[in-house]
Formats: sequence, structure tokens, C-alpha cells
Amino acid sequence: MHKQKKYIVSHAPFWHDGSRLTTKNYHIMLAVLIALAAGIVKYGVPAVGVIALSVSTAIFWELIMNKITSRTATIGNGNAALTGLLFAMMLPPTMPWWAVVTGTFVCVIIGKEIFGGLGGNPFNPVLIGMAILMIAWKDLFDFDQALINYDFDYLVLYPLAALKHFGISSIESLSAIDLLSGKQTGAIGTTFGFGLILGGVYLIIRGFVRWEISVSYLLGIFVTAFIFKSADSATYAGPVIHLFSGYTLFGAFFLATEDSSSPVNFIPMLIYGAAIGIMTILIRNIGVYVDGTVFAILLINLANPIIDKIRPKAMGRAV
Amino acid sequence: MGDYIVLAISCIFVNNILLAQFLGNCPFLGTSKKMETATGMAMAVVFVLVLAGIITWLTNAFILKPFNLEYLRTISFILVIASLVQFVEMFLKKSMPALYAGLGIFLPLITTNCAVMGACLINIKEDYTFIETVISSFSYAVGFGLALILFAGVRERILLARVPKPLQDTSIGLITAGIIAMAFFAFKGMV
Amino acid sequence: MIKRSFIGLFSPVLQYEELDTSKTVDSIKVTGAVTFFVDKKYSKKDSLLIKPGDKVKSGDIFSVFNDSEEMIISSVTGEISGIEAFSGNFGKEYTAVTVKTESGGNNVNKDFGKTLKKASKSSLNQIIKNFPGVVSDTVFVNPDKPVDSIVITGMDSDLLISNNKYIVKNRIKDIKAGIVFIEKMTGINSFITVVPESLAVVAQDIGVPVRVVELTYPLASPMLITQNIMGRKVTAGKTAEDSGVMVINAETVAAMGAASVKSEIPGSKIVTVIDKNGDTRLVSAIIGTPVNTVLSQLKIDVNEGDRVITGGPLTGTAVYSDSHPVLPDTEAIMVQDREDIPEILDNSCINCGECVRICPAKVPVNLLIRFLENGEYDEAADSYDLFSCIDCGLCAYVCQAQIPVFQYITLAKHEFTRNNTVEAENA
Amino acid sequence: MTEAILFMLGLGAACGSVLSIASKIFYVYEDPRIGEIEGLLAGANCGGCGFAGCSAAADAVVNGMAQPNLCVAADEETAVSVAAVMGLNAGSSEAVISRNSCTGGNRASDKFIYSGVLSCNAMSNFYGGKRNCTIGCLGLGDCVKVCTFNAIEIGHDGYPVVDESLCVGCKACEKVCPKSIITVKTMSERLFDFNRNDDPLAPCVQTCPAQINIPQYIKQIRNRDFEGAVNTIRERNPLLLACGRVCPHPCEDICRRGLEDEAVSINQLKRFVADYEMNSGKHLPVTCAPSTGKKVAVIGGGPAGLSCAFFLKRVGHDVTIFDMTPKLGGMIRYGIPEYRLPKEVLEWEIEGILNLGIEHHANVKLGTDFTISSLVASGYDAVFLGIGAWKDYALKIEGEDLKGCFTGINFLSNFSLFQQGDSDKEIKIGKKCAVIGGGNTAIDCVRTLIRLGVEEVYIVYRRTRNEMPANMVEIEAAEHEGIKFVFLAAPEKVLADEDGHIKGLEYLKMELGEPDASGRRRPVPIKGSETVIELDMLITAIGQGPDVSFKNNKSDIRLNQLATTRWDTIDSVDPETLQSNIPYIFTGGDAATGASLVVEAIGGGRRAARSIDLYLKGEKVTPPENSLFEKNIPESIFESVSGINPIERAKMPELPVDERIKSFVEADLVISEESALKESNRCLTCCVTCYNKDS
Amino acid sequence: MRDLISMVLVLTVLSAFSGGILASVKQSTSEKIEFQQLKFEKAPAIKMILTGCTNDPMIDRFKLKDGDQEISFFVGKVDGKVTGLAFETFGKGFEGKIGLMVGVNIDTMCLIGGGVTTQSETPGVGSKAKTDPKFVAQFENLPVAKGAFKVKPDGGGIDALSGATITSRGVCIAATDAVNIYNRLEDQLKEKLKAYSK
Amino acid sequence: MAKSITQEFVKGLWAEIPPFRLVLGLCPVLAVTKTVENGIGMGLATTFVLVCSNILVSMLRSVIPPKIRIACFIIIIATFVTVVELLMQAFTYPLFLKLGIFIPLIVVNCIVLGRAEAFAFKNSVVPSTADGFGIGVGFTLSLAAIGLVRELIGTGALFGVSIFGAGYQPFAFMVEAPGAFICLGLMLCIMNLVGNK
Repeated sequence: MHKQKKYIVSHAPFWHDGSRLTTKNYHIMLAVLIALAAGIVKYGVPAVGVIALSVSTAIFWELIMNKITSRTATIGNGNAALTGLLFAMMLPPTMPWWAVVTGTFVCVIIGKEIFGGLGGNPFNPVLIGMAILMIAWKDLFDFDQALINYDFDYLVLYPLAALKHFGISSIESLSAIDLLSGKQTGAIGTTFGFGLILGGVYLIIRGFVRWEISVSYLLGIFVTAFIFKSADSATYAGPVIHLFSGYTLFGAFFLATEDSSSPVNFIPMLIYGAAIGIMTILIRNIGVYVDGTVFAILLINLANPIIDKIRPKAMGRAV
Repeated sequence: MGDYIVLAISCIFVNNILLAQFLGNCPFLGTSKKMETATGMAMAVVFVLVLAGIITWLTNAFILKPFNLEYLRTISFILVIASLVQFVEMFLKKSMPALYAGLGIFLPLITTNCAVMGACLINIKEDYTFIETVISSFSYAVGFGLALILFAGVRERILLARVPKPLQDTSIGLITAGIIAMAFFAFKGMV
Repeated sequence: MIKRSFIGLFSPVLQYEELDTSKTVDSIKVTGAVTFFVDKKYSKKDSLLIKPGDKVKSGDIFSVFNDSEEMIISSVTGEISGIEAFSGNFGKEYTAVTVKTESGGNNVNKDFGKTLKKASKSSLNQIIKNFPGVVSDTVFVNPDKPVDSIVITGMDSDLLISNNKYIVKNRIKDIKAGIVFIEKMTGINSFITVVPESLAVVAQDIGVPVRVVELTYPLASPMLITQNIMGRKVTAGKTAEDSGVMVINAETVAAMGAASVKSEIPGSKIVTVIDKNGDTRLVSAIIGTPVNTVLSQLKIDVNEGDRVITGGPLTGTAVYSDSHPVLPDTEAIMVQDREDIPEILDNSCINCGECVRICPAKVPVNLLIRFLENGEYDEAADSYDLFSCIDCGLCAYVCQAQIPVFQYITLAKHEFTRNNTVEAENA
Repeated sequence: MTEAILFMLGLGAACGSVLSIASKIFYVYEDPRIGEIEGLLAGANCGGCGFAGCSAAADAVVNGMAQPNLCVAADEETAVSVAAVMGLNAGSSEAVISRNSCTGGNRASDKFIYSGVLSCNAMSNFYGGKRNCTIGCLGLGDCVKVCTFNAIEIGHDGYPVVDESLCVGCKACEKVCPKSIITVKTMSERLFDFNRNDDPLAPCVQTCPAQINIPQYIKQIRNRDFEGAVNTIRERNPLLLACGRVCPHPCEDICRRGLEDEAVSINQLKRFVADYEMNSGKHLPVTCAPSTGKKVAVIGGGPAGLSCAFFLKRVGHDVTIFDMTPKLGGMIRYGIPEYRLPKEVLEWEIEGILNLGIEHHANVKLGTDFTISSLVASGYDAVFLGIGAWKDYALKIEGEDLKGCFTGINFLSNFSLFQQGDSDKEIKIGKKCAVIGGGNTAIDCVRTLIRLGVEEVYIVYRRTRNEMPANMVEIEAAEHEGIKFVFLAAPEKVLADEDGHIKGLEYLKMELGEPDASGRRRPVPIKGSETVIELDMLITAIGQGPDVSFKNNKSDIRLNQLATTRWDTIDSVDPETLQSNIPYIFTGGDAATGASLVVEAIGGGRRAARSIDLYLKGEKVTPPENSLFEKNIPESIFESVSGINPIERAKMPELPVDERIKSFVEADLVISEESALKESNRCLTCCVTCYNKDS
Repeated sequence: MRDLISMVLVLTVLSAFSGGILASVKQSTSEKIEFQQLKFEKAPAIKMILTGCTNDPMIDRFKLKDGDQEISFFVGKVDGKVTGLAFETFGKGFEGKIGLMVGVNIDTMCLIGGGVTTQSETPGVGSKAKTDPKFVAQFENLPVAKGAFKVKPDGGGIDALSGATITSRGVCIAATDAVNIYNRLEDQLKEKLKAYSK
Repeated sequence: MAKSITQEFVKGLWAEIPPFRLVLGLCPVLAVTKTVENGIGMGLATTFVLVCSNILVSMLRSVIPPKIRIACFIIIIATFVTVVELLMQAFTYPLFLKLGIFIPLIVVNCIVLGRAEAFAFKNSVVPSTADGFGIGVGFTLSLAAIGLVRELIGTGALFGVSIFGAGYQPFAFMVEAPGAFICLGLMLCIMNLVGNK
């Protein structure tokens, strides 16, 4: 047998545009930095603690699961870290350590790994963690309660909870600018609206998240809230409050756009976003939960495979 | 009218028979592997549940109640439902083979489906009127079908995902169903 | 390699190469042996019409097998030195016939043009297969395929290649003669030429209607030309010929013209050579020349772990041996440095949708790939538009998860066809 | 109370009558099997199987869309009954098991570096796969992915391993394997599976006349799965104890390790596991297919007959062995001396075979005690003639029938009969004996003689030691035991003393001449070199052929047409089918080939069994397709092998010479478990062109 | 035809047989069942409401019709004098019906608290309505005459259980209902109670 | 294939333990296992019905025409279910209240019907009793196991007695509906891991 040089052989194509999962995940992390920094400034050391714990345990759980299923370690692609980071941003800074650890466990293992890892998950892993924690330890998510020891120079109020429990009169004083600049109570990373919008727009421009989903989501919120407001302005808050409080902006840019649980075709993306928006307002206005974002996205995640069946006819297809 | 709509929404979403009341789980897991099967099953349940709701309500109102035989509810309902389903199956098979192929084959599965039996018992327990019974039966069935179809959509994808071996099939199906049940929490308190 | 731009809001767009008129075409000299592939599996039991030691002349047309119509046009003069089996890409079995060239042998079959004109329809098919530029499984005249229009394409099949553009620019006369030849042979008289914008004026001289195709990849694929230019529907899983349109490379037409008029032997092929830096040059190579001869004459080094590709970057075929010959359908020879070879990963699809947005055939690639990974080819073909795919390779090009999507698709098409043929045979 | 009873009465009656009337009115024909299967299923309509209810499940089973064992609520019995309804009768319900036939070569060199879809099919589409090995496993596990029963896993060495308890024989793996190395076969198919020239076969397997999967059992020994190894051998060779002792192991001659080092001691390993089974005291269970009701007569209880009977019985035919000697075993009992193959070992082995349910008639001779006609008359559907080669060729020199002159087989068998107490005819032994011939029979004779206390024993052979056809080990053993070799001697005549008793042998000395066409230097007599050795006993063992004296029995009209060759062997139509010119008579072993190896006879027995099986099934008796018969795949025969670190071959323990020449106690001993394990590690696990290098 | 008849026959006999069995079981257990129902559903709540009673309200009970509904009333006496009256009403909770046992002090015409009887609310959240005495204690001493009770978010005076507005609302509805019933039936009740006063 | 009575009994405890091995009868498994107590109660009620109906079906198996056997099984099972219902009302009323609608729904529990059809209809009384008893006990055990996990994690207590102490924040998700599904799913996974050795 004569010796020959061995070449790398594969089927076409031989070019790749260089896009990587890893790049995407790290850029999303980059995009939340401003909002995250605002949260850390606002809440101080406890927030840093929660974030660090969340990110590290998320990576840890993924590594454990990789070992158990004897697959190559996937923590390098940054997805576990991203999951941990997004999860931490949705928590109040006072979250006890055991709740954070349980939460990341649920996110990474139940939410993602048991479905075969990234790409197999039919639901947004972060939201599964959030939802299960919210059901299990409701009290921990009472932001007003949680932040009682903080001293801020503005009205310490979680707008959506106030709306739910004390009626619209209690939040009339809040302006859009106040809300966007973070003068509201809320989770670590979700109160600084400017930061979130900036990050979201960056991601959209870079193509890491789809504008269709974010825009239709925000539109859905706006329109539904507007309809409610016009129907009964004494009971229901206007679109501005809904858009800029709670997890709305965070959800629009970082949660609803999670690849695996969202549609890929144009029209389905619009439907998907709008449906989440509508559902969010429905829960906030007539449901039991203070902030409907988590459950609304989960619910529409569920409908994603059905919605995504609306797709253009492929070339040459007979029917 | 408004009450009826509220009742319907309540039965479809809030008190979804599968995910909130835990009725009809065996076929839920069994028939949700393919979208086609799920759709067929959903249709069949709608059909049977409305019929069964009506007939059990009639049995209860005109025979069991007047004669104080309420303790025979279980046995009479199951007999009536089983006979009804079997009758419908035979009827469809003979007269409408096309419909039978799409829907009739699921009928035997429904005989022992606790969703049907359970919904009928709930109707009686909640003291619904005849019209309410029809609406609630229909809505329960729609709720069942909705959950089943949504689940099938998700499950079709899960079947193709790289689920770890011990979790495959039923195990992951149950966990997904749990998450779906959780997603249905979104409707809590809406009525 | 073209990297993704900073703004990722819209899908990337790839452009075909324009013809660089400043460059000249060098000829590659044949030194040792050349190899021809015959489209038939070789087994030792077959009775052969030729044997090692037989002499052939350049321009000789000869059959190899007793019981098969496969024919070879020898592009060189020399002595047959070997006949052996070769298993190619996609399990395709060939018979490789090696001819040792004779130095200084200027012995050429002068009657090639006559033979060609006299050839019967069935043997013409076989002969035409050896003309440069023909996609190997395209059959020239096939009663099963109701071809009524012929498109002469001055476009090239892949990025970086400009062979046909060069031909349109330089060999108008031959193309015209070729059209006459085709018309005579087939009776089809509906011709059009498709060319890029820059050649539209030149192409007018051919004398048939000229249509301009944009340079956006993959608009020049036969399927899309049939659909966009000819306005005919191409059914999924069928070829352009099934819709009555045959797309022929300008180079082939020119070779036919030259052969029929000047009795010129269609033994050489314009090849775009793409080196490791992505620089291209056009060369003219004798069909059958080993790739390493071409590369060494152009002083391109290939090392262990590099990749040698016959064809373009998105649709070519990687070869494992650099003694692989230049075939009639080898449009380009591309060498990729091992550092530049994109990594392929065993990720699962993350549903980002890039492939769906870039797919010119609107195939739901995100769903399709899930079925393909699980080997459910029937489902993929029935419900997820496997056969709508026009083989452009863009899905794999943009895949963030670095899944070899297009490899899966080609594999699936091949396996599906194979399984169904087996089933049909067993039924 | 009354209301309740009345109500239930009414309800029951109403439901019952409505349904029964409806079942008449709305009756629709359906495949009766559907109803039958539905009746067998649990009827819980639970949907657990994924079908809509039990009737849908039954429908699916009938239409072949589901397996009989689909019901999750029922037990195994149900699955069995469902299978029965589906017409999967006992015969074909034989377990089908998937097997990977490529056992080795994970270091096959690569043609290229593959980068692409990780699937065997994708890779094999690429110029036939990246490995140079043309047939072997690609190891990307398409079979694992396709198996819905989780029965296949990629083992430690990178090759698929089948968990037989989980395999249901769906053949999905077989279909998906691009290299056709995963095969799903029933036991019968496996038993009659002959080497094909497109199989991944190590050189040893290609050479072994019995086609034993040698690398497989060596691998099993390596994994200490000794019982598995026994089963692997027994799939091809029922006489593993005997073969482990007497086989001249042609496999070792071609062993790739022998090219650079010493060949793996294959036969010692075989003997080791065979002894392992025997020493355990229990026959490993051997499965047989359910009876087919066909009867086959096997004439001759030697290795060929036993092998043929064994395989026929295992695939379900009823077999009766007819043998002319008191005990079964044929030449290996009466031709091979005790010290090479102790009779108790043989006894144990034959017992294992007969335990399968094979009948046996002893002391009956074809042509005298029974005829083919009588067999046909008593309902036998086919006959196997494994009569061996019991007739010694004559030397054709003057005086060879003197007193004190014997022929080889005659001597050995008569002695054997006497030794085993089956005959009281003692052979008178002389003091100075010579044996003419250079084959194994000759060696057996001399080694027997020396054990009987003969003072001087000579071997007289026409050519030199190098040309002796006997096994080299045997020759060496004989040398050790003090046998005197007279080479290049052509016997001229036997000298007699006055009372007609032998007194010497006169022979002519020879020298080697020019090489002839075959390359051997022919011996040429030296004129006038007559020499005499003094003797009182002479044995001629120059070869033997079948004894076809039964043809003389003119009453057996059926046998009269049986064609024989000029060497008296039975002329088979095809050496691979072994069918004679009379369609229902098959042959094998020495009767077909002339005197040859035991293992050859065993392989012949199996070949004949396959043909008989085909014949009994009414199929055409043709050789196996693509058969690799007595040939080697050229590309698998190497001239050199790289990457080998010499490791010493396991030494066979033997009795000291002075001990062994005194008795008939077995001279060769079995190797220890430790050295068997060590030796098994020397195997290179060759596939067609690839092999495992030493790490 | 014969198998048809036998099929019908078997089915009929079997069901009649089962009817008989069930009827007899029912007969022998019916009294026990009724007592159990009272004991476990109503008794704890009644005991809590009519504290200090000297009689057994489970025995001193009567039924009255309110429209279609029949309501059981339990009478509490201290030393032979009727002091309180307890009865059950229902409201819609988070998950199905909530039963509320309401007591009325005959003398002061005020509520003497209430007790949740049946509920299927979320454990630890809505279920606090039953387990947290502070919640129902809010109704104590509210005059019967005063119309509807409402939770604070609805503009009423009852503090909702944290996180269980719906449940709280349901309890309020039940209490409101009780007051309405009492007011509607006041005359009949007084009539009845006279019989117990002796 | 003849198995001893013990074998018939034991197979229900592991080899064929319902909901885990035979994934059947899920509704009660999910719905009533908020606490161990409920689980055991439901299990016992089902066991009673299983044993009784198995006995009766195997006794009547020669009388019942195969064509209407399902209807007959249903009647027999329904009768025993009603008996259980009445008895529970009379003697264990609080448990009856907790189990609610799931008591009458035993009648449509696939396990009961499945055993009647798959076993009792083909076997004599004694093995059928053993089978019913074994499967019933297995069912009870698994209900109790799920109840145990859910109650312990979901409330931090067992039978109302705090186990983890006051510091434990109950993971209330487990006693919610979705918790039931996920808990059973994970337990099935563990069973698969253990069982496939």
C-alpha cells in the first residue's frame, strides 16, 4: 500500500459564514450588561451574589448532566452561563441561596438537559425555572416585601403588584421616563428599561434575536392594554405602565426570542409575539398573577410547534 | 349568555380536564405521539363527550333522581357510556366508513377514558342544568382536545430530540405534560 | 471564505464571480497518465472490448464494455495501462481507464467531426457525456424527458468560477456553430442564452434571445433559471428537464460547435483553480489530467490535512487523492488550507431559523434536519419538502450550530432514492 | 331494593339488546384475525401502545405495522398467542438474533480524514468509507441508532455489540448497515452459513475447513467468556475436544502473526476451552429447532457422520446413525491412538452429541446388514454416506502379505478394538519393527509400537523429512521418543524366513533429482544401493481409501448406480454440495475427499447437512452463493505485518519422553488458563485487510 | 340468534344481580353515611361557631326551604336557651366551591363568626381560609342587617388573605349569601326556634 | 408457564408494577398523591376492587360469552366500585372526601379492566386472586411512593408531621398539578435506570 497524503474529506459545502452558537450566547450576555450594571448599582452586593451564584451553578449543573449522559461538555458554548445570567436577572436581589440553586437546577436540568440539551427544549429553560419557583415559593417573589430594607430616593413600589392589589390610583404618579430609568422596584436586571432596550436593539441589529418577535410582542402589549384602558380606564392601567414595568421589556428581547422555543417563519413570529403580548395583559388584568410574562411566554411556547406550521410553500411542492 | 361563556372558558382553560383535573391521562400520553392521531382523538372525544353528557344527564334527572337511586350512578353511567360508544362505533363503521377511519377508531379508547366518565360525574356533582351540561361537556372535550393537540405538537419535536435514554418516551412525555399543566396556570383566576 | 457581516439583521447574500478579463488562460501540460471514468461498475467478470496495452489516439471514441453503451473519447494519444474499479462519491461505482500518454505523440484522430455527425442518437448521448462542462448525469436526448427549450448558460454553477463567462466572452463563433449542431441533432429550435449583466452585449452576437441573470447565488442554478427565466414550474424531486428545459453550459455548446465545424476534439476543459488564499485563475486542462499535475504546474502546495475539492466551494466534491483526474464536469479545482476548513459539529438544531430565511426553495430546514438526523427519510420527503431542495448548500453555510445540514440533505436524498428503489425491486 | 333491581334489570337488558341487535345490523366484514387478536389483547383500551384502543392495535398487528408484543397491559403469553395468530409458526419462531460479523481491526489505516455527518451510511457513500478495509465495520453506529429495542451498543473496541436478550430480530440493523456486516439470522441460517468471499473474514477463518469463527472465540477467551467460546466453536464444529487434540491446524499456518512472530496457538486455545467444558462436568446446553418430521440416515459414525448428524438434528431433522463398529467415532476412535486422543474424552464428546436426541445403531454394515433400499423402505428421506477411508492401499511389492506384515489402519484399528476390550484378537508384536510411509498414520503406528515395548522402530520413507506429509509436531514427538527414520528409501521386497514369517525389508537408496513441475525434487533411485534392515514386523501405511465393497451387494439396486471415482471415493456432483449422482444420497469426509483431516470431515459433514436440509425442504441443492471454498480472499493475505512486538507463543506442556513411551496416557497436555489468556491476547483480531496492532 | 339471546340474558341477569347487591349495601350503610357526612363536614365548623353550647347541635337540627334549596340549620343552646344558629352557604373559590358555615347570634343579630367546611383551594395559600382563624374572625360581630361583605381590593372591609384574593372573595360571597338567606327566612326561623327554646 | 401463587403475587410488586412498568392508571396516580395517606387510601380501594373483580371474573369465566365480556367486566367492576364507594363513605369519610371523584373513576382504571381481561378471564380463582392482590399491592406501593416524595418535598411533612423542621421552605410546586407529572416522570426515569440493568 503506497503512502499518500491524507486530506480532509467531506461533502459540500466547504464554506461557512463563521457564525457560532458561542458568539451568539456571549453577545446576548454582552447585551444585558447595561441593565445588569444598573441593577448591581441599585441593589449592591446581594445582587452580585445572586448573579454569581446563579451563573456558576447553572454551569455546574450542565457539566454534571454532560457527565451523566456522557456527552461532550457543552458548557463552552456559553448557553448555561447565559441561562444562569438571565435567570439571576429576573430574581429579586434578596433571593436566598437555596432558591437560586434550585432554580438553576430546574432551568438547566428540567428545562433543557432532559430534552436533549440546547435545541431540544420546547420551552424557554429560564422561564421553566422561574415558573416552578414562583409556584413553589410565591413569597420570595413579592418584590415589595423583598426590597423592604432598601432605601431609595423614589417611591418604592412594584408597579404591577400595586396595580393588582391597590388599584390604578396607587401608580398614577409613575411616568414613562421614571419607569424606563429604573425608578421602580423589581428584579435585579429588569428595571432599567433604557438598558434593556439598548441591549435588545443591539442584538436585533447584529441578528442575534429576531425583531419580528420583539416588536410584535411589544405591539401586542400596547394594543391589548390600550383596549382594556379604553374599556374601563378606572380599573385598568394604560399601555405605558405595562410596557415599561415588570418583565415586559426583558421578556420581549431576551426571553420570548429564545431560539428553540420560538418560531422561525415570518408570520408565525408575528403571531407568536402578539399572542404573548395579549396573553400577558390578560393575565395581568384579569388573571391571578401579578406579572403574566412568565406564564404567557410559557403558554405560547407550547403553541409554537403549531403556530410554526404556517410556512411558505416550498418550491415545486405539488399541493 | 355571559355565564355560559364563562362556563365554557372555565371548562376549556381554567379547569382543563386533563391538566387541572387529571382525567384522561392514559390516552393523553398514548395518542399524542403524532399530530394526526391527536387530532382524531380530540374530535372523537368532543363527539362522545357531548353525547355522553346528554345521555347521563337524562339518566340522572329522569331515572336515578326520582327513584332515589343515586348510588347506582357509577354503574349506570359506565354501562350507558360503554354501550353508547360501542353503538356509535358500529354505526359509523357501517354507515360512514370515511368518518370511521378518521374518528371512529378512537372510540374504543374512549369507553374506558376517565375524561368522559369524569366529566359526566362532574356535571352531576355541580348540579348543572341541561344546557349547562351540554356546554360544559363540549367545553371539557374541547379543552381535552386543545391540550392533546398542543401536547402532540411539542411531543413530535421531543421525539426527534436527543433525549437521554432512560427518559425517553413516557418519562419525558410526563415531564412535558407537567410543564404544559404549568403553562396552563396562566389562565388561573380568569373566570 | 466569506464571513458574516457585522449587521446580521438580514440574511447574507453571496455573489457569483464576475469575469476578470485581465487574466489569461494557461494550458496545463499532460506529463504522465490520464484517467477516464466510465459510468459503470467494473467487476472482473465483465467482458471488455479493450485491454491494457491497446493503443488509442486522441479523438478516438471507444466502448469499454461488451454489454454496455458507455463510451470514452480519448483526449490523448497513448497506451491503455490499466482498467480498474473506482468507488466514487455517494457509493457510485466507476470503471477507471488509465491511458499512458506517449511523449511527442501527435497522432490525432482527424475524423472526429465526421464520426460525431454520423453517430446514432443513442451513441451520441454517450459521446456527449464526455464533452467538457456537461453535468455527468444530464442526458442529451432522452425521450422520457420532453425537452423543448434549451438554455445556454453563460453563468457558472458555483461561486468563484467564471468558466462559462470566459467562453461567452471569447468563443461566440463556436457557440453559434454549436447551436446549429444541437438544432440539427435534436430538432429543438427554441434557444435562449442567459448571461450576467456584463456580458449581455457580447452575448447578443450569438443570435438567440439573451436574458440577464443577477449575480446573486444561487439564481443561476438550472432549477431557478427554469422557474424564473422560463417561467415554468419545477416539481419537487424532478429536474429542469422534466419541465421541458435543458440548461447547457456555454462551454459544452462551444465544444460541440468546434467539434462539428473544425473537427476539434473536445478533450480539454476550462477549469477555475482556486488556491488557498481564494485567488482564482483559469486554466485549460486536458480531460483526465490528474489534479496534482494541475496543482504542481501552478505551484500550489497541498499538505496533509488540507482539502482538495473538485468544483466550487458550495457544491463541489472533496477528493481524497490528488491523483483524481479532471473530469468533463470538473468546473474548478479548489484547495483549502487546513486552517480554513470550517469545523463541523454534532450539535442539535437550535432552531435559530437562519437556514429557513436563506433557503431559496423555502424548505423548512429547521424541521427537516430533525427528521434527517433521526434517519426518518420518508417523513422528511413526505411532509418536510426534502425534494424541494435545489442543492445550493446555503443552509449549511449559515448554520450557527455548525451542523452539516446540506450533507444530511444530500445523504437523505441518496438514501431515500436507494431505499425506494430497493423496495420497488422487491415489490 | 326492588327499584334498584328493576332498574338494573332494565338497563342491562336495554344495553344488551341494543348492542346485540346493532352488531347484526351494522355488521362489517373484517379480517377475522383482527377479532382474534383483539380477543387476546388485554382489552383495557388504555392506549398505552400508542394505537387507538385494542381493536386498532389488533388491526395494526394484522397489517404488520406493529409487533405482536405491543400490548403493555398483557404479559408474554399474550404476545406468544398473538404471534401464533399471525401465523408465525413454531418453525420460523426460531429466535432471530442480530450478529456483528466484523470482529476486529480498529486500527485499519485510513484513506482520508473524514469530517461530516457521523453516520456509517454517510461515510460509506464517500469513496466507500475512510478505512482501507473494504468490508469491515465503520463504527459510527447507524445500527445503534436504528435499533428501537436498544439491543445494540457500541462496545469497548468501537464495534457494535448485540444484547441478544433484547434483540427481536426486526432486521432494521441489517438493512441499515452499509457494509453488510450486521446480519440477522436464525439459528439454522447461522449453522449453515458458509464463508462468502465478501465477508469480513480473518485469514484463519478463511483457511479453517470447518470455518470456525476463530477470532470470535479467541476474543471470547480474552474476555474470559469460555462458555461463549465453546458455543462459538460448536456452531461450526461439534467435535471440539477431538479437534483440539488432533487437528493439524492449517489456520495457524496462515496466521498473520506468524509472518513476523510466531502464529497464535489457535488449536491450543480451542483445546483449552473444550477441556474447560469437559472439566466442568456438564455439557453446555445446545438448542435444536423444533422437529420437522423428516428422517435422515447417517451411515458411518465418524467425524463426518457425527458432524452431519449434529447439524441436521439442530435444524430439526430426525437423525439415525448406522455404524459398523461397536462404538461411534470412526477413525478418530479406531485410527487415532489413545495417547493422542483418550477414549474417555471422545466418549464424553460423543455423548454430548447423542444427547441431542440422535439415534444410533452399532455393529451394522452397509451392504451386509442393511441396504439403501431398506433404508428408503423404512421411511428415511435422505442418506448421508460418511463411510470414511478404511482400506489401506497396498505397497505392491513382493512379500507384503507375509506373517508379521500389517497394514496401517488395519493395525491401528485392530489394536484399538483390543485395547478397548471390543475384541480379543491380540496382535503379536515383534522386537524390531518398521513402518513404511510418511503420513500421520505411519507416525501413529510407530508411536503406538514404541509404547507397546518394541525395541527398535523404524520409519521408512521414500523422500526426506521435509516432504513428510505428517504433522511436524508429530514427527518431532516421534523423534523425541526414539524412532529411527530411514529416509530416501524405496522398499523393494519383504524378505521371509523359513516359516513364512518376515525377517527383513530390502530397500533401494534414493537421491533427490532435478525439481519437477511442482517444484519438488523427485527422488531417483541409486542403482545398486539395495540395503536390508532386519525386522520381525512390518506395517505399511502408505495411504488409504474408502472401502466401497458394499457396491458388490447386487441386491441393493439403488446403490448400483452410485458413481465412485478411481480412488474409490464417492463422486459428488459438486464438492460444495456433496450430493451424489443419486439425489437423496449425500456424502462427506474421507469418503468424498479421500483420506484427509478430521476437521475437513467435520466441515464436509456440515456442508452435506446444509445440502440435505435444502433437499428436504424441496429447494434446489446449489452451492452457497459467493462461496469462499478452499480459497482465500487475495487481498487478505499479507506478506508482512507492521506494528508487532514479538511475544512468545504459549508452549504446549507434554509428558516427559521416558514417561510417555511407557504408556498410552495422553502425551500432550492442555495449557493453563493463565497462558490461554496470554495467548489469546496475541491474536491480532484480523478482519479482511485490517488487524489490531499490538498496543 | 341463540347466542344473541344468551348474551342479552347474561348481561341482564348480571346487572340485576349487581343492582340487588348494591341496593342491600346501600341500605345497610345509609344511616352511617349520613351521620359521617354531618360529623366530618359540618361538625367541626359548627363546634367552633357555637362555642359554649350545652346541647349537641348535630341533633338539634332542622331543615328549611329557600327557593329550590333545602338548608339545614343547627341550633345552639346554652342551658336550654337558644343562643345561636348555624347553617352552611357556598361561594366560588379559586378551585371550585367553598363551603362556609355561618353562625348567627339570635340575641344580638350579629354574625358569630364562621368556619370553612369544604374547600379545595391551593394548599398553604387559599387553604388558609380554613386553617387561619384570623381570617374568618373578621366576620365576627358584623351585624346581620348589613348587606354585602367585600374584600379590600373590591372596596370592602375584609382583609384578603395574602395571595388568595379569589378565595377571600369567595368566602365573602358565601357570607353575604348567608346574611341574605337569614334575612329572607328570618320569620320562619324564629317560628322554628320557638320549638327548641323550651 | 405455570407459575406458583407466590410468583403471581410477586410479579405485581416489581416486574409488572403498574404505573411504572405498565404505564397505566395514571389519572389517580397523578391526582390523589398529594399525600401518602391519600395514596395508600386510593391504592387500597383499587386493590379491593381488583381482587374482588378478579375473583368474580375468574369464577364466572365459563358463563360469560366472550363477545360481551367487556360489558360484563364493566358491570362487575362497577358493582365493586360502588360498594367501595359506599363503604368508604360509611367508615372513612374524610378520606372519601379527599379522593372525591376518583373513587367512582376506579371503574375506568385500565389496570382493573386490564387484569380482568388479561389474567382473570384466563385463569382459575386462586391465581387470579393472587394476581389481583399482587398488582393491587404494587399499585398501592407506587401510589404511596409518589405520595411520599410529593408530600415530603412539597410540604416538608409526612402524615402531617413535620420532618425537615421549621426552617424548611416547602417546595410547594410538588403538591401542585404539574409537580405530579414531573415527579412521576422523573420516577419513571429512575425506574428505567434501575430496571434495565
